[in-house]
Amino acid sequence: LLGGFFSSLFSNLFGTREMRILILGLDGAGKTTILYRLQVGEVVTTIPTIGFNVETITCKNLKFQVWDLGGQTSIRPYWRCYYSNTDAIIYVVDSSDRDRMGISKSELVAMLEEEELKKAILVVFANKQDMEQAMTPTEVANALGLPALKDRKWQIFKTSATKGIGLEEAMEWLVDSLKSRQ
Amino acid sequence: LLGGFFSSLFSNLFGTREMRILILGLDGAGKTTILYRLQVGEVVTTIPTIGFNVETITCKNLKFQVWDLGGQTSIRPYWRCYYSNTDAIIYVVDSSDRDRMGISKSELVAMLEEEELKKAILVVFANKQDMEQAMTPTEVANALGLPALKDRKWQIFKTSATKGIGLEEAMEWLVDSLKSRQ
Amino acid sequence: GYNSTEVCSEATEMEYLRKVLFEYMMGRETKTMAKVITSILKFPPDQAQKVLEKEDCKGTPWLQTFN
Amino acid sequence: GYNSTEVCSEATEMEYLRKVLFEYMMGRETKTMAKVITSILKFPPDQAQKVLEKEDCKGTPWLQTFN
Ligand SMILES: Nc1nc2c(ncn2[C@@H]2O[C@H](COP(=O)(O)OP(=O)(O)OP(=O)(O)O)[C@@H](O)[C@H]2O)c(=O)[nH]1
Ligand SMILES: Nc1nc2c(ncn2[C@@H]2O[C@H](COP(=O)(O)OP(=O)(O)OP(=O)(O)O)[C@@H](O)[C@H]2O)c(=O)[nH]1
Ligand SMILES: [Mg+2]
Ligand SMILES: [Mg+2]
Repeated sequence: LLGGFFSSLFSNLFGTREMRILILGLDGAGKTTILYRLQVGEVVTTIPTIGFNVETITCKNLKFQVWDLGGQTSIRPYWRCYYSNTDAIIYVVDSSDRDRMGISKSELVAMLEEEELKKAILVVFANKQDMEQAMTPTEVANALGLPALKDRKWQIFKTSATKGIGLEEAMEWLVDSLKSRQ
Repeated sequence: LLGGFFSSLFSNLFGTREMRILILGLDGAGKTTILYRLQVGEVVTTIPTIGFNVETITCKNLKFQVWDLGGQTSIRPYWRCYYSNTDAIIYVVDSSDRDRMGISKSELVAMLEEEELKKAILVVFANKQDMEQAMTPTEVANALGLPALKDRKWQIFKTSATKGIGLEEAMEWLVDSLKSRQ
Repeated sequence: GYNSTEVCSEATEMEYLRKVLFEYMMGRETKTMAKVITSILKFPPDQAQKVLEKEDCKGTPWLQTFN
Repeated sequence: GYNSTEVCSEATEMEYLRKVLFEYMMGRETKTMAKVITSILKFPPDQAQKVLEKEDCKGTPWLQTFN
Protein backbone atom coordinates (compact mmCIF):
# COMPACT_ATOMS: atom_id res chain seq x y z
CA LEU A 1 0.00 0.00 0.00
CA LEU A 2 2.74 2.40 1.02
CA GLY A 3 4.70 1.37 -2.03
CA GLY A 4 1.64 2.14 -4.10
CA PHE A 5 1.32 5.50 -2.42
CA PHE A 6 4.90 6.43 -3.12
CA SER A 7 4.83 5.23 -6.70
CA SER A 8 1.69 7.23 -7.39
CA LEU A 9 3.21 10.23 -5.66
CA PHE A 10 6.24 9.77 -7.83
CA SER A 11 4.21 9.48 -11.01
CA ASN A 12 2.21 12.53 -10.00
CA LEU A 13 5.30 14.58 -9.41
CA PHE A 14 7.27 13.49 -12.39
CA GLY A 15 4.83 11.69 -14.63
CA THR A 16 5.28 8.01 -15.40
CA ARG A 17 8.24 7.23 -17.57
CA GLU A 18 7.41 7.72 -21.20
CA MET A 19 7.94 4.65 -23.31
CA ARG A 20 10.55 5.14 -25.98
CA ILE A 21 9.80 3.97 -29.51
CA LEU A 22 12.05 4.22 -32.56
CA ILE A 23 10.70 4.24 -36.11
CA LEU A 24 13.38 2.83 -38.38
CA GLY A 25 13.62 1.66 -41.98
CA LEU A 26 15.21 2.62 -45.29
CA ASP A 27 14.81 6.11 -46.73
CA GLY A 28 11.48 6.67 -48.38
CA ALA A 29 9.77 3.79 -46.54
CA GLY A 30 7.22 6.16 -45.03
CA LYS A 31 8.51 6.65 -41.46
CA THR A 32 7.86 10.37 -41.20
CA THR A 33 4.47 10.00 -42.84
CA ILE A 34 3.61 7.37 -40.24
CA LEU A 35 4.85 9.46 -37.30
CA TYR A 36 2.60 12.39 -38.13
CA ARG A 37 -0.31 10.21 -39.19
CA LEU A 38 -0.11 8.73 -35.69
CA GLN A 39 0.25 12.08 -34.00
CA VAL A 40 -2.09 14.38 -35.84
CA GLY A 41 -4.09 11.86 -37.88
CA GLU A 42 -3.20 13.49 -41.16
CA VAL A 43 -0.97 12.88 -44.16
CA VAL A 44 1.69 15.58 -44.10
CA THR A 45 4.01 16.48 -46.94
CA THR A 46 7.44 15.14 -46.11
CA ILE A 47 10.98 15.80 -47.19
CA PRO A 48 13.79 13.29 -46.62
CA THR A 49 14.67 13.41 -42.94
CA ILE A 50 18.26 14.55 -42.41
CA GLY A 51 18.26 14.15 -38.68
CA PHE A 52 15.18 13.06 -36.81
CA ASN A 53 11.74 13.98 -35.69
CA VAL A 54 10.63 13.28 -32.16
CA GLU A 55 7.06 13.59 -30.94
CA THR A 56 5.06 12.63 -27.90
CA ILE A 57 2.14 10.38 -28.70
CA THR A 58 -0.51 9.20 -26.24
CA CYS A 59 -2.22 5.93 -27.04
CA LYS A 60 -4.57 4.02 -24.73
CA ASN A 61 -3.38 6.05 -21.74
CA LEU A 62 0.26 5.30 -22.37
CA LYS A 63 2.62 8.09 -23.28
CA PHE A 64 5.25 7.46 -25.92
CA GLN A 65 8.26 9.40 -26.99
CA VAL A 66 8.45 8.43 -30.64
CA TRP A 67 11.64 8.99 -32.62
CA ASP A 68 11.58 8.93 -36.42
CA LEU A 69 15.17 8.69 -37.66
CA GLY A 70 16.33 9.55 -41.16
CA GLY A 71 17.01 6.42 -43.20
CA GLN A 72 19.46 7.51 -45.90
CA THR A 73 22.52 5.32 -46.32
CA SER A 74 25.02 7.84 -45.01
CA ILE A 75 23.19 8.53 -41.76
CA ARG A 76 21.92 5.00 -41.08
CA PRO A 77 25.12 4.13 -39.16
CA TYR A 78 24.04 6.58 -36.46
CA TRP A 79 20.76 4.79 -35.65
CA ARG A 80 22.66 2.90 -32.99
CA CYS A 81 23.29 6.07 -31.03
CA TYR A 82 19.57 6.17 -30.26
CA TYR A 83 19.09 2.57 -29.11
CA SER A 84 19.57 3.00 -25.38
CA ASN A 85 16.39 2.52 -23.27
CA THR A 86 14.24 1.74 -26.29
CA ASP A 87 11.08 -0.23 -25.55
CA ALA A 88 9.93 -0.93 -29.08
CA ILE A 89 11.01 -0.62 -32.69
CA ILE A 90 8.60 0.14 -35.51
CA TYR A 91 10.40 -1.11 -38.58
CA VAL A 92 8.91 0.32 -41.76
CA VAL A 93 9.30 -1.34 -45.15
CA ASP A 94 8.25 -0.04 -48.54
CA SER A 95 6.50 -3.24 -49.66
CA SER A 96 6.71 -2.15 -53.29
CA ASP A 97 10.49 -1.68 -53.22
CA ARG A 98 11.46 -5.26 -54.09
CA ASP A 99 14.98 -4.28 -55.14
CA ARG A 100 15.97 -3.04 -51.72
CA MET A 101 14.28 -5.73 -49.63
CA GLY A 102 17.71 -7.36 -49.16
CA ILE A 103 19.26 -4.13 -47.85
CA SER A 104 16.29 -3.64 -45.58
CA LYS A 105 16.81 -7.14 -44.21
CA SER A 106 20.51 -6.62 -43.50
CA GLU A 107 19.84 -3.38 -41.66
CA LEU A 108 17.17 -5.09 -39.59
CA VAL A 109 19.39 -8.06 -38.79
CA ALA A 110 22.29 -5.83 -37.76
CA MET A 111 19.98 -3.81 -35.56
CA LEU A 112 18.49 -6.80 -33.78
CA GLU A 113 21.96 -8.02 -32.89
CA GLU A 114 22.56 -4.96 -30.73
CA GLU A 115 22.69 -5.64 -27.02
CA GLU A 116 20.77 -2.46 -26.17
CA LEU A 117 17.77 -3.63 -28.20
CA LYS A 118 17.67 -7.13 -26.74
CA LYS A 119 14.38 -6.56 -24.95
CA ALA A 120 12.77 -4.26 -27.51
CA ILE A 121 9.51 -5.38 -29.08
CA LEU A 122 9.51 -5.38 -32.89
CA VAL A 123 6.57 -4.31 -35.06
CA VAL A 124 7.10 -4.41 -38.79
CA PHE A 125 4.92 -2.18 -40.94
CA ALA A 126 4.64 -3.67 -44.44
CA ASN A 127 3.84 -0.20 -45.75
CA LYS A 128 2.59 1.14 -49.09
CA GLN A 129 0.10 -1.71 -49.44
CA ASP A 130 -1.93 0.58 -51.68
CA MET A 131 0.66 0.16 -54.42
CA GLU A 132 -0.08 -2.42 -57.08
CA GLN A 133 3.28 -4.12 -57.04
CA ALA A 134 3.36 -4.36 -53.23
CA MET A 135 4.55 -7.61 -51.69
CA THR A 136 2.14 -9.21 -49.24
CA PRO A 137 2.93 -9.09 -45.52
CA THR A 138 3.83 -12.78 -45.60
CA GLU A 139 6.22 -12.19 -48.48
CA VAL A 140 7.76 -9.24 -46.65
CA ALA A 141 8.08 -11.24 -43.43
CA ASN A 142 9.89 -14.01 -45.29
CA ALA A 143 12.12 -11.60 -47.19
CA LEU A 144 13.16 -10.02 -43.88
CA GLY A 145 13.72 -13.42 -42.25
CA LEU A 146 11.25 -12.71 -39.47
CA PRO A 147 10.10 -16.32 -38.97
CA ALA A 148 13.67 -17.26 -38.00
CA LEU A 149 13.86 -14.66 -35.20
CA LYS A 150 14.64 -16.06 -31.76
CA ASP A 151 13.91 -14.51 -28.36
CA ARG A 152 12.03 -11.65 -29.91
CA LYS A 153 8.42 -10.60 -29.55
CA TRP A 154 7.42 -9.45 -33.03
CA GLN A 155 4.45 -8.97 -35.34
CA ILE A 156 3.94 -7.71 -38.89
CA PHE A 157 1.05 -5.57 -40.13
CA LYS A 158 0.03 -4.42 -43.56
CA THR A 159 -0.26 -0.67 -43.66
CA SER A 160 -0.78 2.26 -45.94
CA ALA A 161 0.29 5.45 -44.23
CA THR A 162 -1.21 7.62 -46.93
CA LYS A 163 -4.57 5.84 -46.99
CA GLY A 164 -4.56 5.37 -43.23
CA ILE A 165 -4.86 1.61 -43.31
CA GLY A 166 -3.60 -0.75 -40.63
CA LEU A 167 -1.90 1.78 -38.35
CA GLU A 168 -4.41 1.63 -35.51
CA GLU A 169 -4.45 -2.13 -35.41
CA ALA A 170 -0.66 -2.23 -35.31
CA MET A 171 -0.45 0.35 -32.54
CA GLU A 172 -3.04 -1.50 -30.48
CA TRP A 173 -1.02 -4.68 -30.68
CA LEU A 174 2.10 -2.75 -29.70
CA VAL A 175 0.51 -1.02 -26.72
CA ASP A 176 -1.01 -4.26 -25.46
CA SER A 177 2.33 -6.01 -25.78
CA LEU A 178 4.10 -3.25 -23.89
CA LYS A 179 1.45 -3.21 -21.16
CA SER A 180 1.49 -6.96 -20.67
CA ARG A 181 5.25 -6.83 -20.31
CA GLN A 182 5.36 -4.15 -17.62
CA LEU B 1 35.89 53.80 1.11
CA LEU B 2 32.80 51.63 1.07
CA GLY B 3 33.29 51.16 -2.65
CA GLY B 4 36.82 50.04 -1.94
CA PHE B 5 35.53 47.64 0.67
CA PHE B 6 33.05 46.09 -1.70
CA SER B 7 35.47 45.85 -4.57
CA SER B 8 38.05 44.13 -2.38
CA LEU B 9 35.36 41.84 -0.98
CA PHE B 10 34.41 41.07 -4.55
CA SER B 11 37.95 40.38 -5.62
CA ASN B 12 38.46 38.21 -2.55
CA LEU B 13 35.38 36.19 -3.29
CA PHE B 14 35.83 35.77 -6.99
CA GLY B 15 39.40 36.85 -7.71
CA THR B 16 40.10 39.90 -9.83
CA ARG B 17 39.12 39.50 -13.43
CA GLU B 18 41.89 37.86 -15.39
CA MET B 19 43.08 39.91 -18.32
CA ARG B 20 42.53 38.25 -21.64
CA ILE B 21 45.35 38.19 -24.16
CA LEU B 22 45.33 36.63 -27.63
CA ILE B 23 48.51 35.55 -29.39
CA LEU B 24 47.88 35.76 -33.13
CA GLY B 25 49.97 35.56 -36.29
CA LEU B 26 50.53 33.35 -39.32
CA ASP B 27 51.27 29.63 -38.93
CA GLY B 28 54.86 28.95 -37.96
CA ALA B 29 55.47 32.45 -36.61
CA GLY B 30 56.32 31.08 -33.18
CA LYS B 31 53.12 31.70 -31.17
CA THR B 32 53.04 28.41 -29.31
CA THR B 33 56.77 28.58 -28.62
CA ILE B 34 56.23 32.03 -27.12
CA LEU B 35 53.25 30.96 -25.00
CA TYR B 36 55.19 28.20 -23.27
CA ARG B 37 58.39 30.20 -23.07
CA LEU B 38 56.34 32.78 -21.15
CA GLN B 39 54.64 30.20 -18.98
CA VAL B 40 57.34 27.68 -18.14
CA GLY B 41 60.44 29.56 -19.31
CA GLU B 42 61.47 26.79 -21.66
CA VAL B 43 61.54 26.08 -25.38
CA VAL B 44 59.06 23.27 -25.98
CA THR B 45 58.78 21.18 -29.11
CA THR B 46 55.71 22.30 -30.99
CA ILE B 47 53.46 20.91 -33.67
CA PRO B 48 51.18 23.12 -35.76
CA THR B 49 48.27 24.18 -33.58
CA ILE B 50 44.97 22.88 -34.93
CA GLY B 51 42.81 24.55 -32.36
CA PHE B 52 44.29 26.58 -29.53
CA ASN B 53 46.26 26.51 -26.35
CA VAL B 54 45.16 28.51 -23.37
CA GLU B 55 47.23 29.06 -20.25
CA THR B 56 47.14 31.24 -17.21
CA ILE B 57 50.22 33.39 -16.83
CA THR B 58 51.02 35.64 -13.89
CA CYS B 59 53.23 38.63 -14.59
CA LYS B 60 53.98 41.48 -12.16
CA ASN B 61 51.02 40.47 -9.97
CA LEU B 62 48.59 40.53 -12.86
CA LYS B 63 46.91 37.35 -13.96
CA PHE B 64 46.44 36.72 -17.66
CA GLN B 65 44.44 34.19 -19.55
CA VAL B 66 46.57 33.82 -22.66
CA TRP B 67 45.12 32.23 -25.80
CA ASP B 68 47.42 30.98 -28.55
CA LEU B 69 45.33 30.36 -31.66
CA GLY B 70 46.37 28.19 -34.60
CA GLY B 71 47.41 30.33 -37.56
CA GLN B 72 46.93 28.10 -40.61
CA THR B 73 45.00 29.65 -43.48
CA SER B 74 41.91 27.46 -43.14
CA ILE B 75 41.39 28.15 -39.45
CA ARG B 76 42.40 31.82 -39.41
CA PRO B 77 38.83 32.93 -40.21
CA TYR B 78 37.80 31.70 -36.76
CA TRP B 79 40.14 34.02 -34.84
CA ARG B 80 37.28 36.48 -34.69
CA CYS B 81 35.25 34.13 -32.54
CA TYR B 82 37.74 34.73 -29.74
CA TYR B 83 37.89 38.55 -29.85
CA SER B 84 35.24 39.38 -27.27
CA ASN B 85 36.58 40.91 -24.03
CA THR B 86 40.18 40.86 -25.23
CA ASP B 87 42.50 43.32 -23.47
CA ALA B 88 45.58 42.88 -25.62
CA ILE B 89 46.83 41.22 -28.79
CA ILE B 90 50.32 39.82 -29.14
CA TYR B 91 50.86 39.71 -32.88
CA VAL B 92 53.74 37.44 -33.81
CA VAL B 93 55.64 37.77 -37.08
CA ASP B 94 58.35 35.50 -38.47
CA SER B 95 60.78 38.28 -39.36
CA SER B 96 62.62 35.99 -41.77
CA ASP B 97 59.51 35.14 -43.77
CA ARG B 98 59.69 38.04 -46.21
CA ASP B 99 57.39 36.36 -48.74
CA ARG B 100 54.43 36.30 -46.42
CA MET B 101 54.84 39.71 -44.81
CA GLY B 102 52.03 41.01 -47.04
CA ILE B 103 49.64 38.28 -45.91
CA SER B 104 50.60 38.94 -42.31
CA LYS B 105 49.79 42.60 -42.85
CA SER B 106 46.35 41.95 -44.34
CA GLU B 107 45.42 39.64 -41.48
CA LEU B 108 46.53 42.28 -38.98
CA VAL B 109 44.65 45.06 -40.73
CA ALA B 110 41.45 42.99 -40.94
CA MET B 111 41.76 42.16 -37.27
CA LEU B 112 42.24 45.72 -36.14
CA GLU B 113 39.10 46.75 -37.97
CA GLU B 114 36.97 44.60 -35.70
CA GLU B 115 34.76 46.48 -33.29
CA GLU B 116 35.41 44.03 -30.45
CA LEU B 117 39.14 44.78 -30.55
CA LYS B 118 38.76 48.54 -30.64
CA LYS B 119 40.27 49.01 -27.20
CA ALA B 120 42.81 46.19 -27.30
CA ILE B 121 46.47 47.08 -26.90
CA LEU B 122 48.72 45.75 -29.68
CA VAL B 123 52.21 44.35 -29.14
CA VAL B 124 54.01 43.08 -32.21
CA PHE B 125 56.76 40.52 -31.72
CA ALA B 126 59.23 40.71 -34.61
CA ASN B 127 60.21 37.13 -33.88
CA LYS B 128 63.04 34.88 -35.13
CA GLN B 129 65.57 37.69 -34.88
CA ASP B 130 68.23 35.01 -34.52
CA MET B 131 67.83 34.14 -38.20
CA GLU B 132 70.31 35.70 -40.60
CA GLN B 133 67.79 36.90 -43.14
CA ALA B 134 65.53 38.45 -40.49
CA MET B 135 64.06 41.88 -41.19
CA THR B 136 64.72 44.51 -38.53
CA PRO B 137 61.87 45.59 -36.25
CA THR B 138 61.66 48.88 -38.13
CA GLU B 139 61.39 47.06 -41.44
CA VAL B 140 58.72 44.77 -39.99
CA ALA B 141 56.82 47.73 -38.53
CA ASN B 142 56.80 49.44 -41.91
CA ALA B 143 55.83 46.27 -43.77
CA LEU B 144 52.87 45.85 -41.44
CA GLY B 145 51.87 49.49 -41.76
CA LEU B 146 52.10 50.10 -38.02
CA PRO B 147 53.15 53.77 -38.24
CA ALA B 148 49.87 54.55 -39.95
CA LEU B 149 47.73 53.11 -37.16
CA LYS B 150 45.25 55.47 -35.60
CA ASP B 151 43.64 55.31 -32.17
CA ARG B 152 45.70 52.34 -31.17
CA LYS B 153 48.24 51.90 -28.41
CA TRP B 154 50.96 49.73 -29.96
CA GLN B 155 54.64 48.83 -29.71
CA ILE B 156 56.97 46.47 -31.56
CA PHE B 157 59.78 44.40 -29.99
CA LYS B 158 62.47 42.27 -31.52
CA THR B 159 62.31 38.76 -30.10
CA SER B 160 63.71 35.31 -30.45
CA ALA B 161 61.48 32.82 -28.72
CA THR B 162 63.99 30.02 -29.06
CA LYS B 163 66.95 32.06 -27.73
CA GLY B 164 64.77 33.79 -25.16
CA ILE B 165 65.53 37.31 -26.35
CA GLY B 166 63.19 40.29 -25.93
CA LEU B 167 60.19 38.53 -24.42
CA GLU B 168 60.53 39.95 -20.92
CA GLU B 169 60.96 43.48 -22.11
CA ALA B 170 57.87 43.16 -24.31
CA MET B 171 55.76 41.70 -21.54
CA GLU B 172 56.83 44.43 -19.16
CA TRP B 173 55.73 47.09 -21.58
CA LEU B 174 52.42 45.27 -22.06
CA VAL B 175 51.72 44.88 -18.35
CA ASP B 176 52.58 48.50 -17.65
CA SER B 177 50.31 49.64 -20.46
CA LEU B 178 47.46 47.52 -19.17
CA LYS B 179 47.95 48.74 -15.61
CA SER B 180 48.10 52.39 -16.59
CA ARG B 181 44.87 51.95 -18.50
CA GLN B 182 42.86 50.43 -15.69
CA GLY C 1 8.17 15.28 -55.89
CA TYR C 2 10.04 13.13 -53.42
CA ASN C 3 13.61 12.33 -54.35
CA SER C 4 15.50 10.00 -52.11
CA THR C 5 18.60 9.83 -54.30
CA GLU C 6 21.65 10.72 -52.28
CA VAL C 7 23.43 13.32 -54.34
CA CYS C 8 26.22 13.91 -51.90
CA SER C 9 26.43 11.84 -48.78
CA GLU C 10 29.01 14.16 -47.26
CA ALA C 11 26.65 17.09 -47.52
CA THR C 12 23.98 14.92 -45.93
CA GLU C 13 26.23 14.07 -43.01
CA MET C 14 27.06 17.74 -42.55
CA GLU C 15 23.42 18.71 -42.48
CA TYR C 16 22.75 15.87 -40.06
CA LEU C 17 25.59 17.00 -37.81
CA ARG C 18 24.28 20.54 -37.82
CA LYS C 19 20.81 19.42 -36.84
CA VAL C 20 21.99 17.15 -34.04
CA LEU C 21 24.48 19.70 -32.74
CA PHE C 22 21.82 22.39 -32.63
CA GLU C 23 19.63 20.19 -30.45
CA TYR C 24 22.62 19.40 -28.24
CA MET C 25 23.54 23.03 -27.83
CA MET C 26 19.96 23.89 -26.98
CA GLY C 27 20.19 21.33 -24.19
CA ARG C 28 17.77 18.81 -25.61
CA GLU C 29 18.33 15.05 -25.25
CA THR C 30 21.98 15.81 -24.78
CA LYS C 31 23.08 12.28 -23.97
CA THR C 32 21.72 10.85 -27.22
CA MET C 33 22.93 13.83 -29.22
CA ALA C 34 26.39 13.51 -27.69
CA LYS C 35 26.57 9.92 -28.88
CA VAL C 36 25.71 10.93 -32.42
CA ILE C 37 28.14 13.85 -32.45
CA THR C 38 31.09 11.86 -31.16
CA SER C 39 30.30 9.14 -33.73
CA ILE C 40 29.99 11.42 -36.73
CA LEU C 41 33.15 13.32 -35.89
CA LYS C 42 35.00 10.15 -34.94
CA PHE C 43 36.17 11.39 -31.57
CA PRO C 44 39.01 9.26 -30.21
CA PRO C 45 37.51 6.65 -27.82
CA ASP C 46 38.93 8.25 -24.67
CA GLN C 47 37.50 11.65 -25.56
CA ALA C 48 34.13 10.19 -26.49
CA GLN C 49 34.02 8.41 -23.15
CA LYS C 50 34.86 11.58 -21.25
CA VAL C 51 32.10 13.45 -23.02
CA LEU C 52 29.53 10.75 -22.32
CA GLU C 53 30.57 10.44 -18.67
CA LYS C 54 30.15 14.16 -18.38
CA GLU C 55 26.61 13.80 -19.73
CA ASP C 56 25.82 11.24 -17.04
CA CYS C 57 26.64 13.80 -14.39
CA LYS C 58 24.26 16.41 -15.75
CA GLY C 59 21.43 14.60 -13.96
CA THR C 60 17.67 15.22 -13.81
CA PRO C 61 16.83 13.62 -17.16
CA TRP C 62 13.11 13.80 -16.30
CA LEU C 63 13.26 17.56 -16.43
CA GLN C 64 14.85 17.54 -19.86
CA THR C 65 12.18 17.01 -22.44
CA PHE C 66 11.55 17.91 -26.04
CA ASN C 67 9.07 20.58 -27.16
CA GLY D 1 60.97 18.75 -38.59
CA TYR D 2 58.27 21.40 -38.59
CA ASN D 3 56.04 21.39 -41.61
CA SER D 4 53.40 24.05 -41.84
CA THR D 5 52.32 23.14 -45.36
CA GLU D 6 48.59 22.64 -45.45
CA VAL D 7 48.06 19.29 -47.09
CA CYS D 8 44.34 19.32 -46.77
CA SER D 9 42.56 22.29 -45.35
CA GLU D 10 39.33 20.34 -44.98
CA ALA D 11 41.01 17.80 -42.75
CA THR D 12 42.46 20.69 -40.75
CA GLU D 13 39.05 22.22 -40.27
CA MET D 14 37.66 18.86 -39.15
CA GLU D 15 40.40 18.42 -36.59
CA TYR D 16 39.84 21.97 -35.43
CA LEU D 17 36.12 21.36 -35.07
CA ARG D 18 36.74 18.21 -33.08
CA LYS D 19 39.06 20.02 -30.69
CA VAL D 20 36.74 22.95 -30.14
CA LEU D 21 33.69 20.73 -29.79
CA PHE D 22 35.42 18.59 -27.21
CA GLU D 23 36.14 21.64 -25.09
CA TYR D 24 32.55 22.80 -25.52
CA MET D 25 31.14 19.44 -24.51
CA MET D 26 33.39 19.36 -21.46
CA GLY D 27 31.87 22.66 -20.46
CA ARG D 28 34.94 24.82 -20.93
CA GLU D 29 34.71 28.36 -22.30
CA THR D 30 31.43 27.38 -23.86
CA LYS D 31 30.51 30.82 -25.14
CA THR D 32 33.67 31.20 -27.19
CA MET D 33 33.54 27.58 -28.34
CA ALA D 34 29.92 28.02 -29.38
CA LYS D 35 30.90 30.93 -31.59
CA VAL D 36 33.56 28.85 -33.31
CA ILE D 37 31.29 25.85 -33.76
CA THR D 38 28.41 27.79 -35.25
CA SER D 39 30.88 29.53 -37.60
CA ILE D 40 32.63 26.40 -38.82
CA LEU D 41 29.38 24.56 -39.42
CA LYS D 42 27.75 27.63 -40.92
CA PHE D 43 24.66 27.50 -38.73
CA PRO D 44 21.85 29.61 -40.15
CA PRO D 45 21.94 33.04 -38.43
CA ASP D 46 18.76 32.47 -36.42
CA GLN D 47 20.01 29.17 -35.04
CA ALA D 48 23.43 30.61 -34.23
CA GLN D 49 21.75 33.42 -32.36
CA LYS D 50 19.57 31.04 -30.36
CA VAL D 51 22.60 29.00 -29.38
CA LEU D 52 24.56 32.07 -28.29
CA GLU D 53 21.62 33.48 -26.35
CA LYS D 54 21.36 30.16 -24.59
CA GLU D 55 25.01 30.47 -23.62
CA ASP D 56 24.36 33.86 -22.09
CA CYS D 57 21.86 32.29 -19.74
CA LYS D 58 24.24 29.68 -18.43
CA GLY D 59 25.68 32.34 -16.15
CA THR D 60 28.52 32.31 -13.62
CA PRO D 61 31.33 32.73 -16.13
CA TRP D 62 33.79 33.28 -13.27
CA LEU D 63 33.29 29.74 -12.09
CA GLN D 64 34.03 28.34 -15.51
CA THR D 65 37.77 28.26 -16.03
CA PHE D 66 40.26 26.24 -17.94
CA ASN D 67 42.60 23.67 -16.32
N1 LIG E 1 1.72 5.10 -51.95
C1 LIG E 1 2.21 5.31 -50.73
N2 LIG E 1 3.13 6.25 -50.49
C2 LIG E 1 3.54 6.43 -49.24
C3 LIG E 1 3.06 5.68 -48.15
N3 LIG E 1 3.69 6.10 -47.01
C4 LIG E 1 4.52 7.08 -47.39
N4 LIG E 1 4.44 7.28 -48.70
C5 LIG E 1 5.19 8.26 -49.50
O1 LIG E 1 6.54 7.87 -49.55
C6 LIG E 1 7.39 9.01 -49.59
C7 LIG E 1 8.42 8.94 -48.48
O2 LIG E 1 7.77 9.04 -47.22
P1 LIG E 1 8.53 9.57 -45.93
O3 LIG E 1 7.59 9.41 -44.79
O4 LIG E 1 9.13 10.90 -46.13
O5 LIG E 1 9.72 8.50 -45.86
P2 LIG E 1 10.82 8.31 -44.70
O6 LIG E 1 10.82 6.85 -44.38
O7 LIG E 1 10.57 9.25 -43.60
O8 LIG E 1 12.19 8.66 -45.48
P3 LIG E 1 13.55 9.27 -44.87
O9 LIG E 1 13.17 10.44 -44.04
O10 LIG E 1 14.40 9.65 -46.05
O11 LIG E 1 14.19 8.17 -44.08
C8 LIG E 1 6.47 10.22 -49.48
O12 LIG E 1 6.23 10.73 -50.75
C9 LIG E 1 5.19 9.65 -48.87
O13 LIG E 1 4.03 10.36 -49.23
C10 LIG E 1 2.07 4.69 -48.42
O14 LIG E 1 1.60 3.96 -47.55
N5 LIG E 1 1.69 4.55 -49.73
N1 LIG F 1 64.91 30.29 -35.36
C1 LIG F 1 63.80 30.47 -34.65
N2 LIG F 1 62.82 29.57 -34.70
C2 LIG F 1 61.71 29.79 -33.97
C3 LIG F 1 61.56 30.92 -33.16
N3 LIG F 1 60.34 30.86 -32.56
C4 LIG F 1 59.78 29.72 -32.98
N4 LIG F 1 60.59 29.07 -33.83
C5 LIG F 1 60.35 27.80 -34.50
O1 LIG F 1 59.33 27.99 -35.48
C6 LIG F 1 58.54 26.84 -35.61
C7 LIG F 1 57.08 27.18 -35.44
O2 LIG F 1 56.84 27.59 -34.11
P1 LIG F 1 55.40 27.45 -33.42
O3 LIG F 1 55.52 28.11 -32.09
O4 LIG F 1 54.89 26.07 -33.47
O5 LIG F 1 54.55 28.33 -34.45
P2 LIG F 1 53.03 28.78 -34.33
O6 LIG F 1 52.99 30.25 -34.59
O7 LIG F 1 52.45 28.32 -33.05
O8 LIG F 1 52.35 28.02 -35.58
P3 LIG F 1 50.82 27.51 -35.74
O9 LIG F 1 50.49 26.75 -34.50
O10 LIG F 1 50.79 26.66 -36.96
O11 LIG F 1 49.99 28.73 -35.92
C8 LIG F 1 59.07 25.86 -34.57
O12 LIG F 1 59.95 24.97 -35.18
C9 LIG F 1 59.79 26.73 -33.59
O13 LIG F 1 60.82 26.08 -32.89
C10 LIG F 1 62.62 31.86 -33.12
O14 LIG F 1 62.57 32.89 -32.43
N5 LIG F 1 63.72 31.60 -33.89
MG1 LIG G 1 11.62 10.81 -42.84
MG1 LIG H 1 50.97 27.00 -32.58
